[in-house]
Amino acid sequence: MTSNQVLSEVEFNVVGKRPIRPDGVDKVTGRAQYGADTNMTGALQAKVLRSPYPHARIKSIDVSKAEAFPGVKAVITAKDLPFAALSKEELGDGYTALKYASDHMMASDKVLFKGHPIAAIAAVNAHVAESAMALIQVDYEELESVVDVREAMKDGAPLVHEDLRTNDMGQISDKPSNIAAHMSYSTGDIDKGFAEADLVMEREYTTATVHQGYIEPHNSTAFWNTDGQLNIWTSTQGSFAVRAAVANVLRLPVSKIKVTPMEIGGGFGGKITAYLDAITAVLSKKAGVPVRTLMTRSEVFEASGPAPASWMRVKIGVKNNGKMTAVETDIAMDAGAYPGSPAMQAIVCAFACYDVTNGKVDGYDVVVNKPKTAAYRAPGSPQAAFGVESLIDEICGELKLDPIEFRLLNAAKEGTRRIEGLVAKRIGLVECLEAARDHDHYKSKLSGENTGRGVACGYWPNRGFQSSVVMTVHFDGTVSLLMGSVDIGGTRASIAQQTAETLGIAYEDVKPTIVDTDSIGYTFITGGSRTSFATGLAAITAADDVKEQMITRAAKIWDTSEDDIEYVNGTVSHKSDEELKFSFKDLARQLATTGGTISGRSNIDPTGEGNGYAVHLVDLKVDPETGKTDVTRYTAVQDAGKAVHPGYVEGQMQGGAVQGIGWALNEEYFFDPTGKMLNPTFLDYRMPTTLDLPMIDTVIVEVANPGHPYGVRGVGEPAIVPPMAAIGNAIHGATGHRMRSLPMTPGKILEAGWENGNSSGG
Amino acid sequence: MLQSLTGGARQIDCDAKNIRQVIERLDELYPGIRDRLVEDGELRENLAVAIDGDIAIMGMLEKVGANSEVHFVPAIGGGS
Amino acid sequence: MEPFEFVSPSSIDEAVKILASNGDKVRIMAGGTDMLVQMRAGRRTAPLVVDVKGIPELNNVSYDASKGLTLGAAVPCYKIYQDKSLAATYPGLIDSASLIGGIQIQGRASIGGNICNAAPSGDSIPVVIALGGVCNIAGPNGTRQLPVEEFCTAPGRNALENGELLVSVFIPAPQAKSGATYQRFIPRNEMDIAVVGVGTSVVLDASGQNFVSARIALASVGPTPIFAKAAGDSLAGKAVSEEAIQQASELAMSAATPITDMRGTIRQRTHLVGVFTRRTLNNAIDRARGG
Amino acid sequence: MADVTQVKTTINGEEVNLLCEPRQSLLEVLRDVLGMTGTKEGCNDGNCGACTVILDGRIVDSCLVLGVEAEGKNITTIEGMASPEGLHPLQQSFLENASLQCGICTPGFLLASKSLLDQEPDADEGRIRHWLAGNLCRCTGYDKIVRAVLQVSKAK
Repeated sequence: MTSNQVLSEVEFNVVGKRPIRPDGVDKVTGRAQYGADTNMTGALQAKVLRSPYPHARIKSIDVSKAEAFPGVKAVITAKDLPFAALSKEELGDGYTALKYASDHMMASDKVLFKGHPIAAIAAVNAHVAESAMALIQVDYEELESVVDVREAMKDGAPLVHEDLRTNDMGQISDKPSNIAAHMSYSTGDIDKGFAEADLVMEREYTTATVHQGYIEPHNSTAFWNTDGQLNIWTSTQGSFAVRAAVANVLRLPVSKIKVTPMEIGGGFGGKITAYLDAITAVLSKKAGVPVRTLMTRSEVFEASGPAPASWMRVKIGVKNNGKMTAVETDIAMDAGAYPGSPAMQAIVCAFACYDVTNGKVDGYDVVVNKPKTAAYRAPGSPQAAFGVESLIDEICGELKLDPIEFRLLNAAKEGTRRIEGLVAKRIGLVECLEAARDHDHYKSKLSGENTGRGVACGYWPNRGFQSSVVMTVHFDGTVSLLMGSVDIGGTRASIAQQTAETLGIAYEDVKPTIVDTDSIGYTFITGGSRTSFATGLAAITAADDVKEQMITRAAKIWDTSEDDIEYVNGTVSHKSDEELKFSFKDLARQLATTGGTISGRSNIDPTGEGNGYAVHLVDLKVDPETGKTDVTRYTAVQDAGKAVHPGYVEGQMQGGAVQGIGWALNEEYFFDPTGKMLNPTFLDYRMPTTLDLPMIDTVIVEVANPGHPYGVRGVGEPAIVPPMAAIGNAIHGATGHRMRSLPMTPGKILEAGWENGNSSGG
Repeated sequence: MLQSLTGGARQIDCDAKNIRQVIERLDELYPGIRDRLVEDGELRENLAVAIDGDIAIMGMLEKVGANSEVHFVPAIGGGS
Repeated sequence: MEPFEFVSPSSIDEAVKILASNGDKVRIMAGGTDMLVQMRAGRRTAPLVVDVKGIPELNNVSYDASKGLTLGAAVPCYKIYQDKSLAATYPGLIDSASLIGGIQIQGRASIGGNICNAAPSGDSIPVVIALGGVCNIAGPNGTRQLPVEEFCTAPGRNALENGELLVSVFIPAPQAKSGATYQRFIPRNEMDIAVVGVGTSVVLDASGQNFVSARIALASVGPTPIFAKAAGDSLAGKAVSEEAIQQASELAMSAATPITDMRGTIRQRTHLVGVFTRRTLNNAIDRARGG
Repeated sequence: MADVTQVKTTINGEEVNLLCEPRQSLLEVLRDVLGMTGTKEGCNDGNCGACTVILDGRIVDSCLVLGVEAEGKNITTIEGMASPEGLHPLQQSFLENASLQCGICTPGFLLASKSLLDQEPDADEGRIRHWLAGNLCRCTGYDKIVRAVLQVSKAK
């Protein structure tokens, strides 16, 4: 049926194996405690009143009736946040940043998107809070809204923020604009490059607003104690990110806030922003008891952080043999209500698969009256790849070139300087392309009518950032591993494996625990495809610390110098006396009577992350009468550097591919002309179901990352980059229509047929 | 990316021991560039500096070798 | 959700009394799969919810080969498609019952509830219309019958008067050489609302080469499910042919009065009515011929 | 406060007497009244299957069942799937096949899969995909979930 192939050169004892995850039993028996599962004595339930308008001025809010409603214990508005009491003079240059952060959590003067929080109510239960919400009277002055990213860029467009000015690489424009930032990189001479080309093609592409679609809604439980300590329990990708966001908005020192990360039911970048925590905390302070706030699914769609809609123009020049001579793109990304779209990531990723001599990329970060966008798996890169990889396919068709050979001819490799200026280290794009070319999928003949095959590749730089790990050796030889990285999909397993590998002990003897922000050093989010790499490195470093201390202890026991002792594969032995030897467990047993236990620690901020590349192949069939696409075969190839737990690496590749399939075919926010989302349910926001998919074949390519002892690269993100273009290219193969707008719905495919002169069929 | 200030020059040679000095040299050559790179004495939030291809974690204090290649690049976060 | 009282009557009389004395304040609940969603979203409110699943007649499935099928209004979908004899006799009904929601929804949702919910997109309604279904309604003044095509009056509104209750749907026994089919177009393969749905039934002559009669009904292309009578009638007496089917599909298209919304455009929906009228007719013909 | 009703039901083989408001769903009753938080809320409108429980032998979305409807019924939740002797074969298979990433959808998938194999022990891939279409998973792309169920199914 399908194959899972791992191309590995190095064998390890634990790394590369497929053990059962440490948190597995709790998660298959319903015992794992997610954010919504908190059950504090006396806890209240809260609901958030949200704006029905995408853009309006708040003239007045009257909460008196809600406060008087039986069962209501606290009601807050933006007036209860510290920002309300701080003046522009006091805040100085930080005024705007705090205003945006505070207003995003609860609007003070204007609502900027439908779903924007206005007030919150804590009551004895959620039904009572909901009933009381209807009693809050808000007087709005509706304002003209702007929804489309290109409309928002025009002179005269309604301004989302009256005072926002364009930041053009550090230079601030003199008049207000919805364009929050313009960024630009270039290399070589594009005019010369295009002049040298035998073929120059230029196209425009658009993508719709989409959502990460994690199944667990946002949640927060907070208890602000009378001693001033604030405790927060929440589902987040980064407990320290929540702490920082809450500290900022509530003007608290971080030491006053302890964030305990609960199990998290999916994130994909969407659970980095702290939407509920600060307001839940303020409700708790007012009510004097713990408060829990849960979002509904429609609140998740309307008021969390979807991924941006985008517009892009791509221009590529090539020689007749396919060699690229010049590339150019403009990408405008919709940031939602506040600046911060991944336009920068988009332009950096756009041509990162290719060795570009002459290139220019420009990005625009644009605010509109939609929820503030957030990261979504390789933020910015999928939109950019849809354009670039689609146009490359069109060029290959024009020049009758094999799409994989074209990419091999132009592929980035070690030493390639990217447009933003960095030079690639050892990367695995070529190996991925070769694996795809040599795969049975690509070699098999495509059969049947209305079928098509598509290829595309994708890039994500991956990142390092800070991670902290502490591990303690118990007297029975097991190791407790404490970390600050939350586990979204196998983090405990992957870090425990790297620990066990380094210590030379059994995987089962490592017990990982994810701890709160008081119990471990600063740890950046689980995101950016960094965790197996950076927290893995932290675990390796801490394990090395343990090893050194174990050697010291053995030296003490044997009354010899540490230089005489070596630690190999979990055995501590005297280099010159074969009699003197401890297994890890034996030495652990001796710790109790030779000075006590040993703890290893590490706090690191590593560089050396390895860039991630993916190549996807898809076969599909389009029903010409309905325009409906059925994906019939899918192969995802990706360089993992070294797959720590191949099962979860395959899972990342498959999950990313399927999110991409959804993005390609059916997922989109429908907005009315004013910016109200029309489909905030899983019924009409159509994520793929089991029945919409084949098995997803995976090929893990392992080109070791020189920046990690086991060669690990991030794997979470590259897999969502290629699917949209791969599917679009295959749809072209099946129908002859070039789809340049996501999603490529049945309706759009039918329309493309009608535009190309097919009769409506009657 | 800052060629409007450097008169189009993309590559500039200068003597410096750390990033702070690199920026000072640049600002001497191209007045105004410091404000575009630095805010409150630190690199701007959306900016990272790469030395010989590695993102530098010490920011302004990061040491620079005699033949180092220094790049001002976007700071990129991530998703999943 | 606002608080409500919940009653679970055990007889039709009891239910009718409760309904009659509470007027607008009451909502009838069978499987609850639409109603609870609507109440939670604030689209419907009611201080009193009447659960009719405890009434024997509403849970009854009885088939009489000479008369037909009486399907209690609260019978969940899975009971319909798990009944092997029903599956053989009414494959068109099974088409509908097995594609409403997913397996979880089919454990609760009923054909009767689907009809009473009166959504333009109700997946069970077109094929029940095509099969000549009749609603058996009980009320303060006794019982009455109403063809299913007359039951839905507007989006979310039905012909039930104050105090009335849908007890069952009667579907006549299939004639010899007859077949029925329901198909819909959705962008995914499950868990979607029909962009277009078409239910058709055909009766062929003994040779299986000619139409005796046909009925065609449409979902999601008007304010209510539409009985495209002219389209079905156009086939009566004609030889089974591509032309006849094409002509019927064009008549079905002209019976459709779709709107453009996020789920589809007027042109797309009209086009799909044609496509699915042809597809369902061909499938119904195959079934009639015993294929 | 709204009036409460007494409900007598059976959950995971144990008879339970509880009090709830008519407007509370079975999901709310399980989680908020009984503290059984293994049943998850993903959408609260019957479109994701995270709250799947088995009610009198059929899977249902517990968000679309009222707590008061549980009167006299027999309910199985994820808390009742493993026995003191060990995990259900499907639970074991999900672990071995890395079929969960975040795990929020897992209880619903396990109960849906159990109900399928209880009724159709030899369900094949097509049947599994059809049966599980009412359960959304956003992490895995379903491949490893379908494989885990296939491994336990007698279909080979």
